Amino acid sequence: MTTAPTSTSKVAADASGGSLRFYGVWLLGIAALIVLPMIFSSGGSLTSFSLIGIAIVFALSYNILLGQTGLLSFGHAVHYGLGGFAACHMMNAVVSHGWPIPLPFIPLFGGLGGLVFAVIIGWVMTKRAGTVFAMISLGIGELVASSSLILRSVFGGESGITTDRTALPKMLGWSFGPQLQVYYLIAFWLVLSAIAMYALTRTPLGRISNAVRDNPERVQFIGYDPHVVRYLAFCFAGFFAGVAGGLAAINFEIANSAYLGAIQSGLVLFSTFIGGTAYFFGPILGAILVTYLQLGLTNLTGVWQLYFGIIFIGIVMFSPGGIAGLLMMHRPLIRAGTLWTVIPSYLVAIVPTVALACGVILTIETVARFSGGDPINLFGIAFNPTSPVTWIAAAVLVVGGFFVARLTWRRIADAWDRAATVARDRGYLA
Amino acid sequence: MLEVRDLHAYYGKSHILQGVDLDVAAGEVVSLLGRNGVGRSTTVKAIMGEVAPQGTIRFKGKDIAGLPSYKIARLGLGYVPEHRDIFPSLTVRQNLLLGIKDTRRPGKWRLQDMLDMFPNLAARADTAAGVLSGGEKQMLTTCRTLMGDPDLIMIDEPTEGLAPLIVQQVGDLIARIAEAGVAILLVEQKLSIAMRISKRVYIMGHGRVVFEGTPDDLKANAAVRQEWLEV
Amino acid sequence: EDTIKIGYIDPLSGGGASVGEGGLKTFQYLADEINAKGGILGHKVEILPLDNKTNPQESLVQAQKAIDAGAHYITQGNGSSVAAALEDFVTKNNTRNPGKEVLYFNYAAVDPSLTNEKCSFWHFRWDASSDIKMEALTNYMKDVPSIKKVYLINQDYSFGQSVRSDARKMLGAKRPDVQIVGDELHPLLKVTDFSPYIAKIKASGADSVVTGNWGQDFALLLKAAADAGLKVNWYTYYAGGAGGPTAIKQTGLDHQVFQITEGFPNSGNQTAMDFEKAFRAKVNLSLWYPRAVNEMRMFKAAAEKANSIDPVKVAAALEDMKFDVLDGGQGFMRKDDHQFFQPIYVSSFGKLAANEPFDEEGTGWGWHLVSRVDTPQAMVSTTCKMVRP
Amino acid sequence: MSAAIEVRAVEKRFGNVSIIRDLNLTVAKGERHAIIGPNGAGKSTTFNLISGHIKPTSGEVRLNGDVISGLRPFEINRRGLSRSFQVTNVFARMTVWENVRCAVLWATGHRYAFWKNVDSLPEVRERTAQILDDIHLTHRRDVPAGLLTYAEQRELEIGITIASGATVVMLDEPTAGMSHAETDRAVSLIRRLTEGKTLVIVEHDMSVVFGLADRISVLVYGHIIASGTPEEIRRDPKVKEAYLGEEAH
Amino acid sequence: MLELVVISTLNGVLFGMLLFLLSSGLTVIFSMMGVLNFAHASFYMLGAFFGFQLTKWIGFWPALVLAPLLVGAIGMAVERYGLRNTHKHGHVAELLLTFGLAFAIEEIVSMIWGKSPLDYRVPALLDFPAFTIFSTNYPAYKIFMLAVSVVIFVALLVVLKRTRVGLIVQAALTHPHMVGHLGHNVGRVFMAVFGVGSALAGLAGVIAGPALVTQSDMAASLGPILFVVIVFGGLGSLPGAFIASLVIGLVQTFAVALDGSLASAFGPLDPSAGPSVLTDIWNVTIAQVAPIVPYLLLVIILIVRPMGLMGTRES
Ligand SMILES: Nc1ncnc2c1ncn2[C@@H]1O[C@H](COP(=O)(O)OP(=O)(O)OP(=O)(O)O)[C@@H](O)[C@H]1O
Ligand SMILES: Nc1ncnc2c1ncn2[C@@H]1O[C@H](COP(=O)(O)OP(=O)(O)OP(=O)(O)O)[C@@H](O)[C@H]1O
Ligand SMILES: CC(C)C[C@H](N)C(=O)O
Ligand SMILES: [Mg+2]
Ligand SMILES: [Mg+2]
Repeated sequence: MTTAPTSTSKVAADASGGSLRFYGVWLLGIAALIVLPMIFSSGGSLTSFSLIGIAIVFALSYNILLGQTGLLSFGHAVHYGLGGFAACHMMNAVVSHGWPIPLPFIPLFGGLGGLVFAVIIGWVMTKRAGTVFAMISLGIGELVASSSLILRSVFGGESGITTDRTALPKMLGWSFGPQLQVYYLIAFWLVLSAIAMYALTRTPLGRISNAVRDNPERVQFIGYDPHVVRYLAFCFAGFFAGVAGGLAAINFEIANSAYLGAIQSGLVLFSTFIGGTAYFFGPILGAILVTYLQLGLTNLTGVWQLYFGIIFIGIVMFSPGGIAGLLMMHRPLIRAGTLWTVIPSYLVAIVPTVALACGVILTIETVARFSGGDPINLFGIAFNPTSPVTWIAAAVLVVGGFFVARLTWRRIADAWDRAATVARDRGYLA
Repeated sequence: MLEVRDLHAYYGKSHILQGVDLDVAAGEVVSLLGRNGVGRSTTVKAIMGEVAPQGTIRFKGKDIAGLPSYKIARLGLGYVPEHRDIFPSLTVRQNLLLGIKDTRRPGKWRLQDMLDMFPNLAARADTAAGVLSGGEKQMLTTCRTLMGDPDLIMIDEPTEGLAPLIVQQVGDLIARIAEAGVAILLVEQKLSIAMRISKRVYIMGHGRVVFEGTPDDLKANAAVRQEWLEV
Repeated sequence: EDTIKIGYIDPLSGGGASVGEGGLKTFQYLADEINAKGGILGHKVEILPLDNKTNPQESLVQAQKAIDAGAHYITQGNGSSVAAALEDFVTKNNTRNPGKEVLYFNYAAVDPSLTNEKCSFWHFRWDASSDIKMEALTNYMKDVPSIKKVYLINQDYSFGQSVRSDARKMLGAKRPDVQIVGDELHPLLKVTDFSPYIAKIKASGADSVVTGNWGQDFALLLKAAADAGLKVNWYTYYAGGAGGPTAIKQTGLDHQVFQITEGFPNSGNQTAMDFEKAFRAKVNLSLWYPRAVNEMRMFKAAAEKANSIDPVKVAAALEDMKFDVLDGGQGFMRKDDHQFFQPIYVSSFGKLAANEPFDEEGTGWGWHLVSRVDTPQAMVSTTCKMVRP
Repeated sequence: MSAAIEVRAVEKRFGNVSIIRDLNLTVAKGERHAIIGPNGAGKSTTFNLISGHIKPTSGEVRLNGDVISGLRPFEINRRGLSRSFQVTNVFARMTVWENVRCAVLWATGHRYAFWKNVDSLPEVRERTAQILDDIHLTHRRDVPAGLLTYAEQRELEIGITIASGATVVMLDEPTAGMSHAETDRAVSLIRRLTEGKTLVIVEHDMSVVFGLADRISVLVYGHIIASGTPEEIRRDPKVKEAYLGEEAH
Repeated sequence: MLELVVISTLNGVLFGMLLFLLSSGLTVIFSMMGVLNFAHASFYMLGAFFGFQLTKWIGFWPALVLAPLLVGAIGMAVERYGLRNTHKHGHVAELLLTFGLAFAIEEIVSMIWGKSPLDYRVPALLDFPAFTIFSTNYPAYKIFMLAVSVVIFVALLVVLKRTRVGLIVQAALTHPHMVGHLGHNVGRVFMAVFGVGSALAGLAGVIAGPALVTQSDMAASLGPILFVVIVFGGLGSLPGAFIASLVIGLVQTFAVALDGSLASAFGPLDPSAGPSVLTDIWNVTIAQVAPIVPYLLLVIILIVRPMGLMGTRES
């Protein structure tokens, strides 16, 4: 499942095995979604999986804009949030009117919520791309988020509106009270939306979106109106963001103005970019990582925001193609059979790099806990933040780790160059 | 003035320049000829530091290999690249002014001289350079580099995409520059101009210089022309 | 033996962080105090800090995390919007997961609806709800003849709105002659410059301002007032919060800023003052939340009374429980709505008298008793229809 | 029968400069028409005016008899006019195959379809493959266009232009920057691909112009000073003076 | 009424100038380098905290000079070791880098100075009312802020006109190599521009710190409005940013001053209708919507005139 530009000559040979592998990847993904909760069944992991599922749908929808069409939006959460509100209102309406609509259909209404807004606002917004679009989306995002606090009857003010997912008509005997059932509902919609969004990339519209991203001017001369293309992409992105919002509403049973706000918009931009916009599965990885960090880091350290920042800076600087880009870099090497020449240099690099990371962590935690005096627990070793021993350890790790690590990074680069040359010679790399 | 010895350069792992030697004396006009893709542009880029050079490059006796390009330029080496890197959002005038390295020391060439020389540019002085016609862009880049008052100017394919008449004009311009005492390293495909104005020519093939001599030598040597210039 | 984990769900980052940190330190201090005396029924108490970024939805994620970590109790205070979401969450959680109930101890979210139409058996509130406070505040104000023109300025969310509507209603009833010359709602924690609002207050000719503003919304409001030289009396809920005292001192409003609370440092009650002293020595903060002390101590008492740390039994024991509060006097947890009733104080901020040892934020000024309302007078009715398990 | 392109009294001003003045040009159906002229004469601007990239200040342009001035580029393209650019203008991050296929999609009627799989549209696939074959880039089909060599990009540029099957094709300096051999190849390519179509071409390379064109128009300062067969143009003294110089072949 | 108008005008101008002080550095960076610097407000915060700390150690006036220099140095380091490497990967990458930076800076600041507001006071020298109008005081410090803003505006205008830095940076955005070939040290120019922009943010922090709250969340609360100012004013236009600051300051102040709502203009709606979007809209006062007015202005201007008020280019 990739839209990657691949090798030159070996493509035809792969084609027959390709479709098998293609369906294999999808089936594997679905199977994983089904068995995951059986392996990790604690309440905590179920909640995490559910949130990750929602984040994936949201990030994929964002990539329709950023990765596929080249539109940088600072207000994508508007559709997510409106989807959430639409779903909440719909659930409440279903309950109060006694409509026979079971819960699994609700995300569709979330999607419609996101879509309707996109349809209304999108035409003027997508007139232009680039900074103008980005800034309009910032403005619209703030406008909608602030208005949601004023239009209390629809958005419920600061506290938002709540709903009860179990009050809807049952389906297949499921009440959707237990988190497990909600997880499967989310997983179901995740698969559905992912397939739909993947399919979208394979349609004429999807391809033309790519063309608009690369060169909107030229698109006009092959018969397309880039404005229409951007608008349609915007609507699709809005719809799937709304689906994600609807899923969130089901999961939390609440929708409030924070759904719509800049923080959500920023997070989805983060997830998508960090995962990698050039590949379909990039945003999936990004959503998993970011959600996981968000949930996990706060447990480990009080200064999680600092790590969050550092990790992002690191990824942006050292892997601008995102995680997916980093992974896909290796594909030609695997095909050319030269990956094994790089692995040893990776292994060598791990030790000093980890040492460096530990040193940084130790330094940060030492500073952070200096006044509190709580011990730092790093891989089972306790450090006292007020003791000079800790400081020296941190300094040695950082400085020593850095210098040794730098040498090993060079080694990686060299090994890479060699492997890539071979891959190029064998026609697996352009 | 410019002395290049055993110059090597790579794009990634491909070895493009495999030991280029060439010299340009002060005030001299020298052409660097050769087929497409033999590495002529790469040679000048390596001299300017845009491509990492290996080997010796001396300019006015100073080793400039590996210096950042702004330092090389400040030594008095001008470079007009082949893709007409004009600054599209700036006006023609602003483009020209950016050629001046130090506003406190006026050079030989004034803004007005340039505009006089090319009425086309004068008429467009205050329009954004991005809308210039292909030919106008070429004139602009050359003039811009001249504004920096170089002692040696390296021009990469100045006549590409120019109308025949303008090609002649550019030829005249180059001759004028040479008259003003500026040395020129001309990278060209069109033999006619090169032959007309240069004192010496180099021909490149396979990443190294394969022929060196005067235009007359070259005229006399049909075999070289046949093998290295496909004419 | 198991530790009792209490999920502390409040902002530890973003705009509310300063308030949330203060609360966290308070609860950790109280947990240490209980642990030092052997814990609750032999169980140690542990506070799990969980950052909700003042966001209702994030609070639910954090509540779930608390539950997953084995907490049967959560506590929260900063923001009624969060409280409403949490109350709803625990109620649903407890009906869906019988045997795994969670109690929610609310120490500062004072929107009355939390113990009225939204009330829940699983929610207990130790802070006086905003209408109780307004009742007490207006009882004091009605006897101040110099109050003629009142300006209301509040944050635009459920709590601010209830302050505003209660003030209108109660002032109207108790002092019909007082004129409300302005009634302002501004966005929560978003305004950076209050000068335009001060200009309006000034133009209205008000002599008193009533505000429920907290956090930076209070500090900035007073700062702008100070700059413009606005001299009025301030009747507030949270002037004592972070930044407030500094701003008042800068304004030079000596004993012109009033605050309504369930306790304050210079209350004169010896045990409370001893506690304050020890607390300041250890935490380097003044005690903003005397109610947190009541909450934790009463929790211990209830568990001991029920002889169990099972939330359902503790909840039952808490209902109608009487308790001697930190600042003196007796309070009780009303069974009908799980609202705690206790004596309430109006205090003013200014130069300290000889018997008032505590100043605030190093300003040299501190809180001074103005009036005290005893428990029976600080009661309001409820519309709660409690659903019991 | 109406002409393929008719430009009538078109004027184009930028600010207060008239770049195109009283331009009249008629290109008959099936004709190969070259426009030559000094740099800055307005050749590319003429292309822009005809293809809808910019709008004339006054005057009108007709395509197959219908007025098209004022229409947007994609509307004009849908009526069967297609153009290339002087500066290479391809979809850099997409592969060669995708580049050409995108250009095929509208003409094959798939438009903005989001319910069809592009990979399973046989006529699109065949046509794309055909064009790649024509422009000799089949072996490079999976390379991102941005990584092609300059000459290959120029060829791709031509491929994209003809992919829609337009009946009127306009090429702006298609061989600029190519070597002799490459130029020769490009010329025969253009000749083959525009068989039976109307072609308008701008070139500075006189061998290309005289080798390809049925008729030539000479544009100087935004005005056509001469129009005729290659022979007539070659002999025209005005043209010699304004454009060809001594170097005329 | 006259009183309210006069005072609101004054307040609006003062607030507008504060906005300009804050956004001038961002304009310089954004318009010249095209970098959407989300960490700008964080530099502003750093300025405030450095200002606070240095004031404690060496007094306000030295701090006023030193703190911006420090922030400028940090900015230069960020450009040199971060942005410069990211530049080739496009604006989104640059933006995310500054995004991450904003996160990190906020946490570092609260690690060092805590999360509570600091007691950062107006220097004694300026702690008096400059003048009184309609019995409202105007503190000398605010007048000082206004003066600084105007000085910065004029200074920037002159510097940008006089030097070719602007041209060099703009040219380098499209063809950095070419600019180097012309003899300009592009790296240093970029670093300097970013440094100056950051230093301006730092200066704004030192000055605005005592006037507003100095707290670890002060960056987050001011970020977006700064983008509104510079985009509304028009990218690349310093006068535009200046005017936009004034317009937004005035509009917002006057919006607060106005009590009107549809209900007060046309009478209340039929109460039997119950709450709905309509009643929400009907009853909301102009004062309540004041904070969203800038965003409304932004969206409208971008739709009508994508280059902003005085801008010359779109992006
Ligand atoms: N950026 C690049 N990456 C990889 N290879 C390159 C790059 N630029 C040029 N080359 C290759 O280097 C070789 C020499 O290129 P160069 O541009 O120096 O040729 P040239 O002699 O100037 O020819 P031209 O007539 O095309 O300008 C060519 O084979 C070209 O394909
Ligand atoms: N948008 C514009 N604004 C102002 N002037 C313009 C604009 N577009 C083109 N021009 C001017 O119009 C003239 C004609 O330009 P055009 O690109 O059409 O020339 P051309 O004939 O194609 O030349 P070349 O052979 O060099 O490509 C040029 O002088 C150019 O500067
Ligand atoms: C911490 C408090 C200031 C919160 C406020 N009382 C509320 O109910 O929202
Ligand atoms: Mg070349
Ligand atoms: Mg042209």
